[in-house]
Amino acid sequence: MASLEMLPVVSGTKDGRFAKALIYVGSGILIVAALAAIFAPLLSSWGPKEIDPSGTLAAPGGEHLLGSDGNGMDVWSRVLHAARIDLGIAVLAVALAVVVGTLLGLLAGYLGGWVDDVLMRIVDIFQAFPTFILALAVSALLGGGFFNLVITIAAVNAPAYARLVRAEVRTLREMQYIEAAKTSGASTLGIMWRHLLPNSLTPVRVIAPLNCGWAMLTLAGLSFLGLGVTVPTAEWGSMISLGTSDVVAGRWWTSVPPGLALLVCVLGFSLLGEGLQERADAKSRR
Amino acid sequence: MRILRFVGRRLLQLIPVLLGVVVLTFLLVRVLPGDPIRSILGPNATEADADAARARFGLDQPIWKQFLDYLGGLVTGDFGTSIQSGASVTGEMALRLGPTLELVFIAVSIAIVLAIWLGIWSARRADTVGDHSVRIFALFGNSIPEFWLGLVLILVGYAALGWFPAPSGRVDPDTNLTPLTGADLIDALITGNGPAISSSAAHLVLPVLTLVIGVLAPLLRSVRASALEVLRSEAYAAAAAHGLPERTLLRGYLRRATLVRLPSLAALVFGTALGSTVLVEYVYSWQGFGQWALRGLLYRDYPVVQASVLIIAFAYVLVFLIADVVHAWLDPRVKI
Amino acid sequence: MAPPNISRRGLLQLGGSVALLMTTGACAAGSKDNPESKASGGPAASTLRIAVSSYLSSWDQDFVGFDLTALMLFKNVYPYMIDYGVTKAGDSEILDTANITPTFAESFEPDSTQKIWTLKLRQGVKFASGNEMKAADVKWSKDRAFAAQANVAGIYRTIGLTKAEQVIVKDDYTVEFHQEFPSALTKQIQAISLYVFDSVEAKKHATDADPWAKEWFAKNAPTGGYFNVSKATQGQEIELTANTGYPGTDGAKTPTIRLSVVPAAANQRLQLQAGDIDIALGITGQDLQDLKKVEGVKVLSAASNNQVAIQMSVTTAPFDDVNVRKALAYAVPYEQIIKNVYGGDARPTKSLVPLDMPGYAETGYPFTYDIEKAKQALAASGKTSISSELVFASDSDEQQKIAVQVQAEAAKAGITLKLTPLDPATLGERRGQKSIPLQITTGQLWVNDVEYMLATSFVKGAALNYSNYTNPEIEEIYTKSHTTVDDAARQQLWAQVQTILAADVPWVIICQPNFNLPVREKVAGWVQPMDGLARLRYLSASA
Amino acid sequence: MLQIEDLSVVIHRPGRQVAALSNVSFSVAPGEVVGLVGESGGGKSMVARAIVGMLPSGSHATGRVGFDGDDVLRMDAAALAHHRGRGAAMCFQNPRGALSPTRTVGRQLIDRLVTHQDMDGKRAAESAKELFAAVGIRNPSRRLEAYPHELSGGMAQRVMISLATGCAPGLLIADEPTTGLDVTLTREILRQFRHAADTDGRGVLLISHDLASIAEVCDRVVVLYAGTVVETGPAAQVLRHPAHPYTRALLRSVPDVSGGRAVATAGGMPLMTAAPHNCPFAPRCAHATDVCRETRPETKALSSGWSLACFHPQEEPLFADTVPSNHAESSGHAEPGRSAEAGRVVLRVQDAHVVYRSRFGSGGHHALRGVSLEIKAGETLGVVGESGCGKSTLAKLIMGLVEPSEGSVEVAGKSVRKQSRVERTRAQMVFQDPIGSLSPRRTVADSIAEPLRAAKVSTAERTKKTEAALQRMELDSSILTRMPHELSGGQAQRIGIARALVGQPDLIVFDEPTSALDVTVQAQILDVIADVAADAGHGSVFISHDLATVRGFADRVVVLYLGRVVEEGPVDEVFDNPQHPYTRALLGSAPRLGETRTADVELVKDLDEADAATGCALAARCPFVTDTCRSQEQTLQPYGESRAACWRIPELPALIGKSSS
Repeated sequence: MASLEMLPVVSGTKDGRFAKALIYVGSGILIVAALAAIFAPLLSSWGPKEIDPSGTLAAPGGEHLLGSDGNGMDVWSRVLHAARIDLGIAVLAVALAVVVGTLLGLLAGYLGGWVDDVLMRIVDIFQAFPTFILALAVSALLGGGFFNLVITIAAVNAPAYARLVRAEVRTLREMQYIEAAKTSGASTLGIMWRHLLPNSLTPVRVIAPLNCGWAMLTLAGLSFLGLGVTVPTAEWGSMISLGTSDVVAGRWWTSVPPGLALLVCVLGFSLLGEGLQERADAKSRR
Repeated sequence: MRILRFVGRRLLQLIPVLLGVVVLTFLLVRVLPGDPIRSILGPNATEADADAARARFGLDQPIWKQFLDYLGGLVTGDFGTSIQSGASVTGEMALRLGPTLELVFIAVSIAIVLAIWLGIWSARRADTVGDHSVRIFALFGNSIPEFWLGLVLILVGYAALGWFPAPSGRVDPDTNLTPLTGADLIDALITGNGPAISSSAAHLVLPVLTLVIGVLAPLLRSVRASALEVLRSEAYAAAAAHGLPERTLLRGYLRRATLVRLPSLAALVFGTALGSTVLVEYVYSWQGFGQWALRGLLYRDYPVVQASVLIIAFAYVLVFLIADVVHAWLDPRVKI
Repeated sequence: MAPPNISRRGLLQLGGSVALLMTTGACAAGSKDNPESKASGGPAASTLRIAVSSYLSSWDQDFVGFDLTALMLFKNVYPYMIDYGVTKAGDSEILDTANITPTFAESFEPDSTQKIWTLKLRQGVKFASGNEMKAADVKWSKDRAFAAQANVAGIYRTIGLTKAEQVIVKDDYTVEFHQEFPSALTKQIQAISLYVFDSVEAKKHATDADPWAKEWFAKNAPTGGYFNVSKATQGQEIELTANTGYPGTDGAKTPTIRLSVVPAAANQRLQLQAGDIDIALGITGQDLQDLKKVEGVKVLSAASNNQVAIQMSVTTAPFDDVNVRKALAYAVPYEQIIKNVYGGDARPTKSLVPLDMPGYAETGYPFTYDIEKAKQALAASGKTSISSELVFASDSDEQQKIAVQVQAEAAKAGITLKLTPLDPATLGERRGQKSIPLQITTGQLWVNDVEYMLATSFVKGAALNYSNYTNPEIEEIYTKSHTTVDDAARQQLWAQVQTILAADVPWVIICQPNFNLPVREKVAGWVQPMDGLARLRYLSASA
Repeated sequence: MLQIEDLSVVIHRPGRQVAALSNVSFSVAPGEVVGLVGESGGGKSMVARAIVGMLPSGSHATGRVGFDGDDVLRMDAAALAHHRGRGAAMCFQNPRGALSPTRTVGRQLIDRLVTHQDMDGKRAAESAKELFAAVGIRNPSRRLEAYPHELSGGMAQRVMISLATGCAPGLLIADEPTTGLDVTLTREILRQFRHAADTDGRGVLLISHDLASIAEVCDRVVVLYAGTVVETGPAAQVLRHPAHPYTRALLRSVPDVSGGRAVATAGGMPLMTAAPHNCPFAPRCAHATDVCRETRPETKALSSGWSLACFHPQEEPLFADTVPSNHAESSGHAEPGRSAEAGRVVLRVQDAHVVYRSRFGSGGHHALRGVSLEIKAGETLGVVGESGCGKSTLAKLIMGLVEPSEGSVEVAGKSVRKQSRVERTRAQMVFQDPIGSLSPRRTVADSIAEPLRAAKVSTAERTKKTEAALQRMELDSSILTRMPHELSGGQAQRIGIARALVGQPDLIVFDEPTSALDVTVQAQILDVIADVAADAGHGSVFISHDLATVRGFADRVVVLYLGRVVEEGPVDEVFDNPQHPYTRALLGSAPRLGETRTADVELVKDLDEADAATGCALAARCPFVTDTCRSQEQTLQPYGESRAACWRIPELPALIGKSSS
């Protein structure tokens, strides 16, 4: 009731119906994409790297649902299989970044002192680079390939999470319940694990989906520059990049389907993130 | 005065960070696989030739010596000599920085203005169809890879409609623009070269649009959320409850309070745009910093990579500093 | 180094490697001969616009890295004393590497010992500064090369030029080059090395710290060639204007040429279609096929000796086993590559000797795509499956596509290939380590002769011998060829070579793609450069 | 002027519906101060919003909000724009939050002057200065340039009042204007409203949860419960002889500084989904009968201007004995067997100083300056003082959450600094924010058992002890699996107390345990705390800014001012016979039920304007200050049973007499 009295003059959100819609649509898209990735072999008659001996650049319809690309590979099958790589790398990389970043942020934020100073100066240095530039450098260092890209993208993002969690922890550690835990004799590790960790993840939950979308775009950008996944592995970014000249010639099917797939998946993450954000905002107002 | 002291202090704080960046990039380029010398020599070169070339660039020295030399050079503003071109990196960089910064600054400025306008518009109509569509459209823009978007815009704006000049170069060479800063539009404005102004502006449209579409969403999201927060704040409610007219409310109570948190995000977005230029420049034949740095990276041109990364980092932290100053100026609660 | 005796082999290797690499990825093509259409039309005809993929890294040829755009420009803006002549090949005009003629020189001839070469300069050649080109300029340029250890200093070692003192000014228009030993390749070497700086201008920009004005030359275009650089916007555009200070009759036919940098091939194509550029130097593969159908655009096409191959390292497992090499040779889908990668615009070849090279014989490469035979060959090596790595240049779409096709088919024969695209720096480094099991190479030999081919690619220590291939018989034939002048005898040697190579299989030879250059229909006078560096002075545009 | 008739507001939300107001009627006349009283959730703010026409989205209002003849609910945008500010202007509850943070307060005031009084910029600036001066802001021209965050709470409230009066409204609405302000300031602020009514002839609607504090300045009082008006009447009448059981419960829930103990009323306010069809207070009412539970009572007039909605109006006096209670009666604390002397010493603080160092530079905030305390088991020590006096720092110091920069702290005979983790649990704390002191993502069971976990108690034992503690708090064990956000404030605070108790500590520190709670809930919690504090096994420290709650059950009391103990002594002695001028001022400002007692010492200036460089801490604000005070540090000296730090105490009675005459 007290909350209602605090409510503003402007037309409020209709109890987050739009947020809910965003979350549903966003996760719906991602679930469909994940299913497509999992069942890709069942949904396509061609292998993702299988070359059609009868020729390249076949138009959609007929033998190939979405035509074939410049290598004579089936676009539909590749678009589906690419979901494994793109979603896999994005989600794993962000997960890794969250784990590492959270850990560092937790340590820096709660312990403070020199640990904080050292960790945060390192984070400062990493954050002095725009993320894509850093991703370029790290991928040039590690090379392409699934796990290297996971590490690349995770390494680029972890500092941001470290900073985010640290800031959160620094606020939280002044909270009464942390003082309560201290006076209840909880150990430092116990406080970090039992009290700070679960509560400091709140902003991470919102950022992570948005970050997944960003990771997919970064991956595509790296592939476009030839620093991403090695051919002929099906990956949306490299498919788009290979198909650019086809678009100019009117052969839309080699790059538009992977482009749309990428767009839709990134959009899925964005919608989910935006929805979660709105819900979090609404919650914090309450 | 207070601002100056603040800036001074922040600049001092930057020194360790930049030193870290210097060390990091110096080490990074040296652990990259690939030999910078081989690529300039051609395969017929002997080991002796390679050694001679190495000596020419000081790469035969022990690492710590190379680092000290590099550091010594930095102090005097000398970024070394490009292995690929043999020219001074400082000079090359000066030529490349202008076009890229022009692109990024214009794009980010437009994105910020647009985000402020749309964000406040959207927040004032929170949860209406208009608000929802603005947000969804921004998210769409945010979800398209820049290079693909760039290509589509070229296809539409240049190939199909012919509204924009060919995506090569940044200004029509027949306008005889005198280069001053490297940022063509600025140069054209300074020299009062009418045709060059319109030509460079026309060349800017598509790449700027590409970047704007790419970075609008996060800015918009932030402005809208802030505006909503202000609109829902007790402070705004109080002003409204005291019957202040719409215009006073918008100007005095909504706008500035909304923008308080924007600068640091804008700085972040500046970084994103700076990163995106590597791709956008390629698509639009925009020979700027990104292309230069990328080529340096691919050919392991150590001095070029070191300098470009350092300068990007420097520009980035500088933008963050500016953002902090603007933030302090916008938000009286910030102590500086 | 440079003991005088290695000369012939060393020289051939040197020249060949430069040529082979220079044509890598560059575009060159024959053209229709249309001498009538000289630059005489309106302003539209007087300007040609060319798209290139990258800007040159430096204007100083003495210290430039390996940069195709730069090397091509230098051929047009530096005054080169001698250059290749032009000859007909089919209906195309091509550069004649066998015929080296004076251009900015009056003459370049040896004395009877073949050790002293006299260069007589053409009189009245003006640099853009207005200074006349004189012997002092040649001397300064060569002094600079030796003193500052320019790239040419290394090249000169092979013809016995190592010190500045060996270049002697006789009078204002005469310079002598005193070689330590005679060499058959002096002309070839000097053709790529005898370029001259405006020394009067240069000295103005020399400083104590930089006595050879390296800083200045890196940033400022040279003058005095067929073209002068009238404007250069760094990274973006270069405007060339015909040098009015060139007194010869074979001056540039087009008064103005603009080169703009357009890295994205799709962009070049769009601009060519729209008529915003006249010549696109960065278009490959499928785009070429597509452009053939576009109105207003023609694709100049000519057969070429450009070879696409996979070099197998015979010293690296598993390709140290000849049966494994054979297995791969059977597993490569030759026809499919020609169709899928080149759109049919390439010639299949049956020998490691290029198709149009004298001595070509179909016995040189008895392999066709046949998975069964590939399996048998693999079985003969005692293995049922192998795995290895296929390296190619990351910036080449063409090589990437070939790699994909090879990988897919080789897998069917039990050969698992990991594709490794490498950037130039890493590729260079790994080649230096000689540890690449399989790599795709593309390139063209500079001199159309098997001896030359052996020198560059198949003898021990040859620069382009990425296969690390050695065979005593080949070495023997190669040595014999130096002294064999009789044509028939040489043919016989080449037949032997091909038999040996057919048995040893150091390369998988994929095909010989044709040269293709997409241009607007008005472009005329294209001379196909055998070194990959276009001589723009022949180009003209009909209105 | 304001005539609310039969106002009902229902707020529709998908999935739920709230009847915020049901058939509310009352009026405010020009020059009249009307108090609108009730606990949170009662609908007070909704009334204020309805008056300025700013109901939340999704709300549906019926009835009439008459203002000078027009109905606010039916005004069009233009009329509303005129009505807001010019007609009715509101002072918001949290003035610092209600001032726009990015605009100087002067600009904000000028905006209002320009809008509503048609002034040009220059005149408005002049006028703004005058208004600031009028609400007691010293140095107004400098303050005009200030941003809200640069103002203290009291200053912000003054600015808020000037903003509201700057609109020159017919009706001034003040929503909880004194919440969060110290007692000495509360009176001053309330006086401003009385002043606005008396001199400018404005109507004033004063909204508060605390009847006692506002009653003094109000002409009439309206009591809200669950969105309904339960009682309306002249302030004195409602305050002294309330007839509605809720009003009575409200009044009795507040402990009295003169010793009256709070009487708790069980239960909490219900959340109405529709207009009630019965008496909403019936479930909590001791006098409720079936009729109350079935029929909604009509509002009946008892006498002129006094009406209430109850079937069973109560007439007997509020307290059995209205005279300020004497010792024997009020003290549940002086029971036999709780002899403080018998216990062992559980806390000893000796000359403790705490300095909060600023992160950069050498300066720092000296939060405590030489505090010494001693508590024995079974004893309860009250600590009182205004905000900023160092109360909370003292609590943290005792708990080992901050380190003393000088001096020592011993709990159960062991220096806090050298405690092991388990020993640390010998002292427990009950926090100010009941919900905020529970880990948001841990269950109630987890939270309560936390100290046992540290003591390595077995799981089974933990469960047993947890349930025992829960039982003592009269909570059902089903609550154990809940998360903190599912708890009410009262429940959460009981959990907090259970957590403090569960490990049977030697010392419990209560840090403002009831300040975040509603009045009736506060009374319930105070009951619990009194019970807990009475345990002989441990000593208690009870910290509060509210003197009345301390008096309830402390044995001894210390008065803190700017980090120093200025007075110390047995609770009744200190309260009934204060020595130090500060204690006198504090007690004098405390609201008292049923009587108006003027303070015999009034402090000058607000607390934040005082700085204590040398000499007596109070020197800057003390009306009896001399040069000696300014230069000499004062130490505690015995005066009767108490000790106080003021050398002029012997002269004070004479001085006070002089100043009041």
